[in-house]
Amino acid sequence: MNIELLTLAEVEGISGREGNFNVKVRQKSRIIDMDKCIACNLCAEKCPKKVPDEFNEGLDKRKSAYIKYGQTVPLKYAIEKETCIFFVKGGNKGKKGKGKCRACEKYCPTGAIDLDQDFQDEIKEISVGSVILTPGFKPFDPSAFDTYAYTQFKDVVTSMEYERLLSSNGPCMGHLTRPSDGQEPKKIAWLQCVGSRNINKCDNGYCSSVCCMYAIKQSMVTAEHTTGDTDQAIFYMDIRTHGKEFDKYFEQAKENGVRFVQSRIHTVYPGQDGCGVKVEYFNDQTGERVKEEFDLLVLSVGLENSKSSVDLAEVLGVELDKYKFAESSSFAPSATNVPGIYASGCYQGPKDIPQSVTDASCAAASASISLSSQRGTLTQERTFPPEKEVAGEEPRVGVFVCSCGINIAGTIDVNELVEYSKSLPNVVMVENNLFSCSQDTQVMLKDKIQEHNLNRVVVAACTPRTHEPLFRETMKDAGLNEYLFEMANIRNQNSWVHGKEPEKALDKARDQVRMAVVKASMLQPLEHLSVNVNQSALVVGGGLSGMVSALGLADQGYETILLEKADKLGGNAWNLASTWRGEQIKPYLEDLISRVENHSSIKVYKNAQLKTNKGAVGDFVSEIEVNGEKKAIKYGIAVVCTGGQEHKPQEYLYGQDERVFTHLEFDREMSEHAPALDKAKGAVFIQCVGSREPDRPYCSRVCCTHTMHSAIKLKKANPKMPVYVLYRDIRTYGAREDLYKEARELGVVFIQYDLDNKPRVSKDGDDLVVMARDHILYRDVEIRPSYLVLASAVVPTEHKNLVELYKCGLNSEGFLQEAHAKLRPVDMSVDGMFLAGLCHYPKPVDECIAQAQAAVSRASTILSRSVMPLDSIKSFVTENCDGCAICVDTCPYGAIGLTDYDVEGVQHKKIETNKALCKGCGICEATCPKQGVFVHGFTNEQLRAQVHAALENV
Amino acid sequence: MTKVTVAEEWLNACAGCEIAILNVGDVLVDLLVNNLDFVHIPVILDKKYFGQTGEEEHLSIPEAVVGIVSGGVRNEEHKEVLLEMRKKCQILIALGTCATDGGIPAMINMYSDEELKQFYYKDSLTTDPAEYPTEHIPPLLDQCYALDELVKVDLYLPGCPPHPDWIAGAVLALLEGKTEYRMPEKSVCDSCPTIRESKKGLADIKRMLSAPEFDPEKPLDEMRCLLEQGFLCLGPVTGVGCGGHKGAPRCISARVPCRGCYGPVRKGAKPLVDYMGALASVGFDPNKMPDRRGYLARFSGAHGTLKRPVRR
Amino acid sequence: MAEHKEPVIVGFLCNWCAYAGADLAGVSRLQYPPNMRAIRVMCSGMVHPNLVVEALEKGADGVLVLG
Amino acid sequence: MGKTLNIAPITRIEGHASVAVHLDDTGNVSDARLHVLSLRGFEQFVLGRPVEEVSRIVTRICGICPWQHHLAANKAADECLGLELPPTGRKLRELCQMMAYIPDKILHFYFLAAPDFVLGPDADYSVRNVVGIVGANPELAKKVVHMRYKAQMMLEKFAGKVIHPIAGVVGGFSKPLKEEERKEILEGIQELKEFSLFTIKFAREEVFPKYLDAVKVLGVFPSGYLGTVRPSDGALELYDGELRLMDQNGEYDQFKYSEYMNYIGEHTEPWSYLKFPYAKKWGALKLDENDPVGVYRANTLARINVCDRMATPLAQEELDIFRKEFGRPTHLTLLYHWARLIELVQASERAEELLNDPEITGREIRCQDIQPRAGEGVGCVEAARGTLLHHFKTDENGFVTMANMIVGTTHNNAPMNLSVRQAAKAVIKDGKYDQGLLNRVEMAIRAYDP
Repeated sequence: MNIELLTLAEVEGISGREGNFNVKVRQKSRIIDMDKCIACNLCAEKCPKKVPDEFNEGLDKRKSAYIKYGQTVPLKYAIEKETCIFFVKGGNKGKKGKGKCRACEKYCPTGAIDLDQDFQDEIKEISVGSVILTPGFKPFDPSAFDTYAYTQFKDVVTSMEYERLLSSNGPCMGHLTRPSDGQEPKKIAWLQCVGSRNINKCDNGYCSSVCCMYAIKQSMVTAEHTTGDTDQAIFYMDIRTHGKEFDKYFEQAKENGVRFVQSRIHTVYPGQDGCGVKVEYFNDQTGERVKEEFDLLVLSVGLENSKSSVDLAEVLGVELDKYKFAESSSFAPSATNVPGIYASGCYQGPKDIPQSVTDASCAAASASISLSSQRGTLTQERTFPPEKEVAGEEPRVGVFVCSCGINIAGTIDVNELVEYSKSLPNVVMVENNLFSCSQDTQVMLKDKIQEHNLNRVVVAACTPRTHEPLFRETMKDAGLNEYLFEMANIRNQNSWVHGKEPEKALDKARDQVRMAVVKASMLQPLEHLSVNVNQSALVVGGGLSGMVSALGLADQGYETILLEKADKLGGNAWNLASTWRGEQIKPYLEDLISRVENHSSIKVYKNAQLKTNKGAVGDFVSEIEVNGEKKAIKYGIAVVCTGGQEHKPQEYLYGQDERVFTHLEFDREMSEHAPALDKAKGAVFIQCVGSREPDRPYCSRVCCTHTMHSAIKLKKANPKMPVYVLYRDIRTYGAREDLYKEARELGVVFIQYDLDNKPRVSKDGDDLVVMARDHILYRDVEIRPSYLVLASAVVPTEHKNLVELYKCGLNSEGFLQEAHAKLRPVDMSVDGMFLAGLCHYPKPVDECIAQAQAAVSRASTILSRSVMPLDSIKSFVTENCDGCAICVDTCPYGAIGLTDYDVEGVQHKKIETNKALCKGCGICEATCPKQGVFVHGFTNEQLRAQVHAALENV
Repeated sequence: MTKVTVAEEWLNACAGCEIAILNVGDVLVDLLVNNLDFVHIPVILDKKYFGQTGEEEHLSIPEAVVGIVSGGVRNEEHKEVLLEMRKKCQILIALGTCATDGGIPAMINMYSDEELKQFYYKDSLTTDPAEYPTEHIPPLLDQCYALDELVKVDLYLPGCPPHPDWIAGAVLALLEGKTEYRMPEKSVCDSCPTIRESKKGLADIKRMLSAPEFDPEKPLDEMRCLLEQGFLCLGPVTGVGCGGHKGAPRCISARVPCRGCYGPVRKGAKPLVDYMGALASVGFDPNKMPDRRGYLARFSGAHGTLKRPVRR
Repeated sequence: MAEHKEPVIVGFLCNWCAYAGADLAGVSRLQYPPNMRAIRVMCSGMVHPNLVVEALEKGADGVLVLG
Repeated sequence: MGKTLNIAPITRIEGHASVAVHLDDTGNVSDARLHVLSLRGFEQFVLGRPVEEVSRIVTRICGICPWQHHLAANKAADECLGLELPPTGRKLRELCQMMAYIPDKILHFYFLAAPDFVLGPDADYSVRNVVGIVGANPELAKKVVHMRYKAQMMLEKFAGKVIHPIAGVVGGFSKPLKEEERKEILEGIQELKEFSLFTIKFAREEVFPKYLDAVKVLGVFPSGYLGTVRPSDGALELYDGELRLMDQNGEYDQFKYSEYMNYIGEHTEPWSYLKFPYAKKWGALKLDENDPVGVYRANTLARINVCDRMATPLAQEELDIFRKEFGRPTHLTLLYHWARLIELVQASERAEELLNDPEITGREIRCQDIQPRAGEGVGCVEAARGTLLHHFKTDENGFVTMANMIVGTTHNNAPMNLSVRQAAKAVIKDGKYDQGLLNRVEMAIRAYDP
């Protein structure tokens, strides 16, 4: 209700300044009336004009009347003026060859299309305080690269096209076939870095960050879309699986037999009979040139900004970097050069989904700080009449059978269904509606409820997933509890899928209505739940992430408590010299600390620890210990920023020779003893020390960039000094790739090793000796450096206490678990808890700050309200519960606790469920062996009744 | 107060229920003298089916207000006696888990009569193989049934044996003229005072080859739940009541896990399914469950819970 | 079982995935045999094994738990 | 044309049986048979169970002697798994066995058997029962009910469950006996011992003498006897010892439990579900009360016949009195009742001994770290109704692959039949029968009950 979608719209201009922008927007007409469209697909079905389907990468066709894809929001059809026969031939006022088709108009059952109107673009002036830019990316178009023969051979596809080929709603319905002959490919190759890490032709010097992972994913899921065995090979330069849990997936792919071939393919040759391709590469082991044929070649194309995105920047005055991405800084990751205009997602550079989602929340937080004084002034809320008491009444069910135009009635005999429904127990009235969801029907529904004194309502129509909220509102309007409502999905799950079997569809519809009526008869009014929100926050951990979170929350106007276990704020940031972009960290840090410590809304506790936790989202109560003293605190949400540390290596003579450093130690060494660099004999960096090893199977994400930074610094200080980097894969993702390039240009020597053949470090007299096997020369190389720098892993802080207190999740590596790896990367699985920084996964400063600000934004969704409504579909304890406690551990949300009570002097036990924590998933209900806990609206009795009703005629 | 007439019968039973009646204790004598008039009860009364000299043709049992039947139904004679009891008694009580759910003898439902006889008369270690007996003995039914699979049962008093508290409670309720008496529909856990914390780590189930941990000097409420100690305890899926109105579960008192002798928590519940589901939910691999049916349906083999496996 | 009978399948569909998938099948007009009776649940983890057993006992030829 | 008298059910016994008395044209008994009417199949359905669970299943063979089934199965399982019990564990089991014996004997004597003696076999069925006893001697009746109840509750309080016990576990006992429990139980046992002595005196002086005539004729026939003795001195043993199989002349073989198969075979008759065990060495079973072959009896009289002495002093005094009057072996069937009371005395005395043994409150009650294995075991105890044998084999996981059980009643199947026929022939003559006479036939069966 509080989001206005302007679709088919573009920004034409902007004026004003931060806090008071005026944005000019041009919105094209969708021709179809959004209020009337019911997304029945008839217009598309009847439209005679086929055009290439851009969603399926042009691999198949759609119509001029269309939706882009099934999940489109809003789910409303549009007519593409540029291709529509009617408009192409002149539309309603064309002089020559006036448009004639009008099929869509004729068949639209709701009259949503009236082609006689004047369809002009609409210009809107919008007044806003902040602007966020998220125009997204464009996949790189490889047509210009003749080496890949993309335009010449049919069986060379881009990864986006391949994605559509695999998709079950793609052109081949999820059964993979290749374009040339429609056969199922058996051998598939991926070529990485197409349009990335390449300055020869496309000038995209950056790494697109996501392609390695998606190529691996595609190779892994290919088996699900093909029938027999397939052979997959990925040709790569470095595998960059630096995300959380990504490296494990890479290892899994290797185990599954996906071949990873380190080679940049330079030429693609045609396959036999115009099908498939042939590629040529060097076998790493033998050094021989190999020619191999593949049935299909996938180009792992990179990400770049589209021309329209670039134009947008120009309209708004936003500066772009040399790769045409929005310029940003490490300390204000979502800000652009224009105050009040923010950017997120791939507009700033290539990013994967979790990072994009995090950045989006970060931008939202930044954009809302300046608006916080105006919060809530434009929001709308609806009011309803008081709720009628129906508990204890006999069920009086009204059934409304929807024809949905002809969507239902075209297949199912609705009159027959109406008659049948009248015969069902508890049903006191049945009506047929043309469109149950239309606004006038809502009025009618409300009247009928009152006229027939209905206390339960069944609508047999489409899916509750889209329409239940609408009817629930109508229930409330009629003064009934919204949960006394049930739908029978006779459209999406009946008429639409059994169109050719009307008799059986009617049988099924009868069953569906019967099942719905039976369930409706058993429904009980549910209490409206809410929690009072304590509009204050706790931030655990006073490192960079914690401080950014605390400051953000306080700037939004929330009282914030910041706990730090050490005696000063700052954490790891004290040990970092600069960001990868070269920004100096110390001044920023000092400024940040002073702002935090002097903020009137932030209470900082140092030498502090969390001891207990009670309560849940909105209303947490904890005890903390500060300098040995206990103290009670209350807060509505918590942001966990407990951080991590640099791993102390056990190998490579670390701790035994003073010339062996970790990164952070070496940073300090360089700043303190800079003059010694001149005399240094050389430096060796060993990558992946403690990372990507069996007992720590993740990539630490920051070390490659750090190494580049240090190596460049050494080379610049002393160009003659030999600098070696012993690595497994260089993972300078995004624009960090420039650093890698610079290091190579400065003469840093890169030697690759693998896990079976790690470098050996020993001492020969006074000399430190590093032995490595050169992967090109196949020869051992001996280096005697002055410095050996170990790119040591980032390890998470011990979280046992936190996990016990909040019942939050850890992954197998000890990092805190987010609620959803892709879609909720900042939320924890426990409601009201958020996370940021190294406790989540190793990440550089800019990403820490982005995540910390994202946490502020996510937290604000709760803190901005004094009362938080909860869904009523929650578990409840029945009288059958006797506290066996089997369900306690099965609850994924930790919402179940055990309690004692006394009857006639005898102690008994039962469970209690926490309404704020419960998500209504009902795992407890399925676990309980004695019907001691159910979920409202889905009780065992209700589900059983549905089973019985379903099988009544068997 | 006039005496209430009572008829008692035992079918596929062991006499444990009858001993349990005796264990009502001292009040029994008063009840027998003042309140109850047993018109038929083979264990203590010489009332015969075919007349006292055994000459009548049809089996007959005297009329009574209350009929108590223990044991399940396994042969034609049990069936005949049960039907006669139902005919002659106003209120029929199923006494004991054999009567309510088949009890342990219903474990035979995993086998066919033919298998059983083959094993018993031909394959047994010490038996001279012989033809199966058939003369003057009632044929076996195809399986062992609970009473309510054949007749209407008015009142259920499960237990193996039932606790005297409930027997006395039911009798007193009937004496007061009530026609209903219901056992609580909770599980053994309701009466179990042991410490419950978490079922985490129940990946493996220990057999009773090792002892649970407990301090014998300390009461039950200081012992950790046996299931949480890794022993399969059927408490969660077994009807409460073995400890009487207020007592702790009897097996738990002996520091051994429940095996389900009170039958399902309520009529129609399926301990086997309920418990496998619950255990699987806490991370237990159902495939690692030894002798699933022998543990989880040991007392509830009637009502189709235990069936002969389809032999291929 | 001389007569050939249409099999009856009871399906428990998770609101968030399988049920949504079934809806999408409708939007895409994918045709499939009308033998399943769907029961919407908030999570397939909500389906008690007893419901499955009971459905089979009541005559269902198959039970699908989709989530 | 003859007729058949269908005495059904046999009452005041534990279990289901009927007697068919066939009369010929002259009204004399041509045959009489005891039909055991059902077959439950425990041996079948313990197969496949973990062997440690079997002792919790077989209790349901009999609700009157569940302790004996429980302990015999535990002993067999111990042997399958090769376990040597700690002494305290073993003694706790024996204590329970003794404590279980006491109420059992009281029950049988006063509730099941006494009506025939106290009220007379000819009394009407409606009074010839425990209610009649209550009417005839309310004070004694109340005392009996109370003493039996007390005995049962004492055991229940300690062992958790008295009917269908669970406290015996493979390798020992589930819980130790605390000192305060020991004191409490000892007090109760002493009271029960007094009551036992009162009972045997009451029976010896006031009940049996009146019926010595009946004792000498009802159900009498010569047979062999089976019972357990203490290997060291041949004393009567109820919990653990060696088996002694005595022929009708008093000669005997003594052997270990595991050798039972060499001595005992089982025969099947077409008219009873229950099998007929017989002494294999004596020839093929012949069910003829005048010339029985292979027939031996178990239960109280058998144990009294096979033992050389009683294991406790007061019981020994009673044995002396008994032997003086009836000799050894005696074949008078109704003397089972007398022998039962002698055992009652021994059981109470032995319980007292055990409770005075300092080891009884030890904490070593069960074997540790028991591993399943393939094995074989024969567990045996003396049950109220007679020698009780459980024989199992297990696979490597300790699951039962073979089970053979010979229980007290089964041993006595052949003798009960002979007693029935003998009694029927003795009391029914020339077509004269009434419920009193038919009850005498049943009395021959009741003698064998617990």
